[in-house]
Amino acid sequence: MVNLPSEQITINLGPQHPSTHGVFRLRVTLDGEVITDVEPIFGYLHRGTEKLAEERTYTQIVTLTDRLDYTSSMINNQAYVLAVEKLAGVTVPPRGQYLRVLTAELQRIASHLMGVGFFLQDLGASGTPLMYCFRERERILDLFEMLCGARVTVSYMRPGGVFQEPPPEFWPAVRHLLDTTPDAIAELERLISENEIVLARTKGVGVLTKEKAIDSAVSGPNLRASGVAWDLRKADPYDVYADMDFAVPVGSNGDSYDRFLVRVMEVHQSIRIAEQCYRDMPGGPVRSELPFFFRPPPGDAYAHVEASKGELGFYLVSDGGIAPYRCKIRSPSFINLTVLAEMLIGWKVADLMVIFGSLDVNMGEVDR
Amino acid sequence: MTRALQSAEVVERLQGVAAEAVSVAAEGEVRVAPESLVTVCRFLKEEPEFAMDYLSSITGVDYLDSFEVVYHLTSLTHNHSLVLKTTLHGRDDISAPSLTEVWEAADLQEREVWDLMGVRFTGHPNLKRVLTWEGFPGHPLRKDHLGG
Amino acid sequence: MPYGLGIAKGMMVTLRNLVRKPVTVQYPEQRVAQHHRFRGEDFVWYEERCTGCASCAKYCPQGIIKIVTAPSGEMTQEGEKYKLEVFDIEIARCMFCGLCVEACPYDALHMGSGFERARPRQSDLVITVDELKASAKKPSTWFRPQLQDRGYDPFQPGDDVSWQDAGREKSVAPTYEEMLQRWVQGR
Amino acid sequence: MESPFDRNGLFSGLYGFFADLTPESFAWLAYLLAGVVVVFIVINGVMLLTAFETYMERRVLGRFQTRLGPNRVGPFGLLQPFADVFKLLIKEDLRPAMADRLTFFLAPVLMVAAILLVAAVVPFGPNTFLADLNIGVLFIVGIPTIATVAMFLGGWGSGNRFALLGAARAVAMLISYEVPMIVSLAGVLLLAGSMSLVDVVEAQRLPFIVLQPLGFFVFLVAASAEMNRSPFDLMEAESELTAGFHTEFSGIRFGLLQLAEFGELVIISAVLAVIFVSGWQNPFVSPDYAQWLPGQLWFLLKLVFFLLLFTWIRATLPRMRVDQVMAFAWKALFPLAIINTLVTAVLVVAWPEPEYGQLWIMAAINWAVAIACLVLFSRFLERHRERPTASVQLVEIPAEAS
Repeated sequence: MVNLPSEQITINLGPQHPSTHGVFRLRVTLDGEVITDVEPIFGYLHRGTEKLAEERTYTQIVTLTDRLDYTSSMINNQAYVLAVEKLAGVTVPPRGQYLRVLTAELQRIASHLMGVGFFLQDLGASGTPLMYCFRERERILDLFEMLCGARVTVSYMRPGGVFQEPPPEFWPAVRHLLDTTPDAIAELERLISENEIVLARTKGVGVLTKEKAIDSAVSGPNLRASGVAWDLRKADPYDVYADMDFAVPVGSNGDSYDRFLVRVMEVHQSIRIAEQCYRDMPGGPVRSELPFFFRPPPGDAYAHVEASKGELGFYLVSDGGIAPYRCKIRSPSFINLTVLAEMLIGWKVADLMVIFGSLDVNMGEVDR
Repeated sequence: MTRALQSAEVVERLQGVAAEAVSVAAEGEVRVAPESLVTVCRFLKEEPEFAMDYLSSITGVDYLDSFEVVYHLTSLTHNHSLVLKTTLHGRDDISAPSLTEVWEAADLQEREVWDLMGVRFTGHPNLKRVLTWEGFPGHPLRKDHLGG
Repeated sequence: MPYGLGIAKGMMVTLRNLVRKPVTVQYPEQRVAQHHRFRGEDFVWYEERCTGCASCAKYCPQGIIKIVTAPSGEMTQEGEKYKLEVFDIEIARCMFCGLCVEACPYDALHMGSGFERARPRQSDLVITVDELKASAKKPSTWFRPQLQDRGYDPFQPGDDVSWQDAGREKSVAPTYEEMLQRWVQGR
Repeated sequence: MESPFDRNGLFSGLYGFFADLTPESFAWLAYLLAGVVVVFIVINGVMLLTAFETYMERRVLGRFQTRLGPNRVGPFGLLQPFADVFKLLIKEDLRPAMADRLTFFLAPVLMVAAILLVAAVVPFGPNTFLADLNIGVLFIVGIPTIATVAMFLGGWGSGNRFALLGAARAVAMLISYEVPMIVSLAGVLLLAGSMSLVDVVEAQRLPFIVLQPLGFFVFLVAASAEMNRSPFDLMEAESELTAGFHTEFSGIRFGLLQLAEFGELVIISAVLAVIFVSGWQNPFVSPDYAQWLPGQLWFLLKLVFFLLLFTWIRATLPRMRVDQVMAFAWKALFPLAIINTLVTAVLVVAWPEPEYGQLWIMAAINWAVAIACLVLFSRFLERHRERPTASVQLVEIPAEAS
């Protein structure tokens, strides 16, 4: 066999690339089709949210959190207001807590649908699963519009509860959604989850071992797909999750397929939680009165929630003023990317997008 | 519920590792001197009683006369948590030891703290800017950035 | 499981969707039904209700509301009403969070329900006080439960809300008789 | 004077028409004119069909995805392809600085030319074709390979690494798929006893899809790889390589590449209709009986059926990876094609001149072999014994008391 001279080529995937989920750049070195080196480059969407938060009052920051992971703004709201409540020692009326859990779970469904849809789009399905996912997500966003007048940047929660009682027509709409979504998800599963091409593309691809996942602080569905039964809704229940009856899907292989399937199964569990919220929704106020410009005592507080992408934490330091002294966002997408380079090396270019897509990161949250 | 460890008990257990360097900062928080940070963290990770296998987050806070780096540790095994705080005095060219050899999770987070807060982590294999670009003037999350 | 069955299942799913009704909405001709809480950009402002306290400007996270007031000499009995010389909302930077509406203590400012105010130049994206005075009074019911409770819908034609009806004091505030009885005759 | 193309009614008719107009000694002129007119009809017919196909594909794909698809230009959006072409024509023709001028300019032209060449031998109906080559089948599998060369030229000449990767994939894959594609046709040739496409159609007393299920399957898959359709659209995988070999093409060059791509789809569908579902004949009854519809219409119906089938496949399936595509060609399709050829050869030797009833016995044997192969290959390819979804389990964690 003749030894032909060959050299590795470097390509820039992104910042403008059809499947980098935002503006993300990967400098990939290829040996033919095989990836030999990856350097992720972030920051194209950096808006300085943490710095902006230092200049805003505690209530105003709620609007900033919408824009972190714009596919799950409700959960971002929830994480932030939990941190403020912990800092200021505010209690939330039960109806407010239930409404938060209900909306957060609806948002989780929407976010997972989007994650799954784009993952399948990265696999090369020409838009069909994505379209089906968006069709369902759209109905959830309609509910959010009904609830708070906005579909994506909701700003629904406030320190001390949620901003307002939902309109009366919200309840039948939730009922209808909870009745019809399981069928739609089942249809999506029939379409894709046993498709031989999907299996061949994802089974065993991009394996993230349990030890590596824990060591790199990977969180959320990615951690659970690696076989770690760790869900903050169970491990450190906030709001009323302790009263909710739901199971946690846990994978065994830690490959792209498990990550995909964990998300799909979490959607079913989210519907289950939302169903319980709908059933047990208590009466009473939705918000405990808190002045707009309130001054928490000096100190710090860290609150974390199980966001759709993983553990979303807010670390707030107060100096007794009306704005936080420091507001740190522990963004799950950013920390999940720690493992990306190692997961990619040795795979093919085609697998790159599958693995990256299966991690389901959101650049708005990575770059903050 | 994730149980916050009693800081007094933790400090007592840490006496054998780094006696002088640790003190109680607040409830569930332990203050560690930067020199013995790696030793303490390695102990907390490897001691089965603590098994702090999960480094949740690293935060840098600018207190004008000093910087504080806050580590949120969690144990997935025991479901308990602990906050480590370390104070770095001075403003220019401050550094803390890197924890990348203890937890891989420290990699990107330390880069972020370096980028935005200007805390150098000695021993980090690839301490480059993350969110801003190389050559960005200053560290934007410092309180005195751009004179603000 | 025989090879190819998964694909066949998927093919049946797409085939079933072929005969389903499309979800596309042909936008300029057809419209999605908006909810009356929709946070839109054509802000509704009642000059009669506004005291010029500038709470909205303070509450705005982006700081895009600019208010300049001057003594008007009117209603000096009640402590003199301020005249608003400038009330600019720079909606190019507005993120429609609605905190200004939440802040307004007199229910003078309301979110609108439109979303089609695209302009070629950023400088045109400012709602001035004149425009606010002239605009159609069709507020969104966002943070205005009093509007929602009376079944008002901003998308119904000809259902403008007058300034007397926009406030929440109508249902909650005590009437003159009640106040008289409680504070004067009761003592 | 007798026409040199006896069976070609369209051509001989035109030839006769021009021969009457021209003097006896200018027979070559009549021949040329008749040729030009038929070529004109065929090329424009194929182009129009392609334009219609792009429209139909977008509409049908839209409906598969519960969308509407283009419906703005003209009635039901029917003028959309023309609007697209017009837009592409008036766009700036960009050439990247790193591009190789000759190959970059040559690629789209060569690709369209290759596709149109194939149209020359496709019988669109009884007496409706440009040429009846006696090596027609070889021609239709051989000529599209030129398009592969064009793809490589375009990808290489763009001076773009995405394009280069796409081009490399194209060459690797298309050459692999040539082999099963040709072998899968061997069974058909054995049954028809001729390589002329007209003979192949006339030999189909029973459509060959009934007689050759395995051959049809292999050809369908190999053909969709050949024209880089989903799930084999690796060379222009938009989620990986942005657009593969045509990343850098814009304006009408891009238009030509798209024309070639969809033109190839139309041609391959036509070839499928001709070879496997008896071309212009009524597929439901033996050709000895009434045909119900004109042959051209039958042909068109079958063509549209295959176009819809390809759209359906595209709407459902995700893309395969490059090594899986290769493995599929060599490990699955190639053996299947060989088995099909062997079985057919045995059957043809057993019944050299089959009766109509014997054809059905042959069909039954072929179907049995096809199903046996499917089951066998399922066993062979099955890597996961349990259900694939079993890798993720629901775990009930007791919520720890707060």
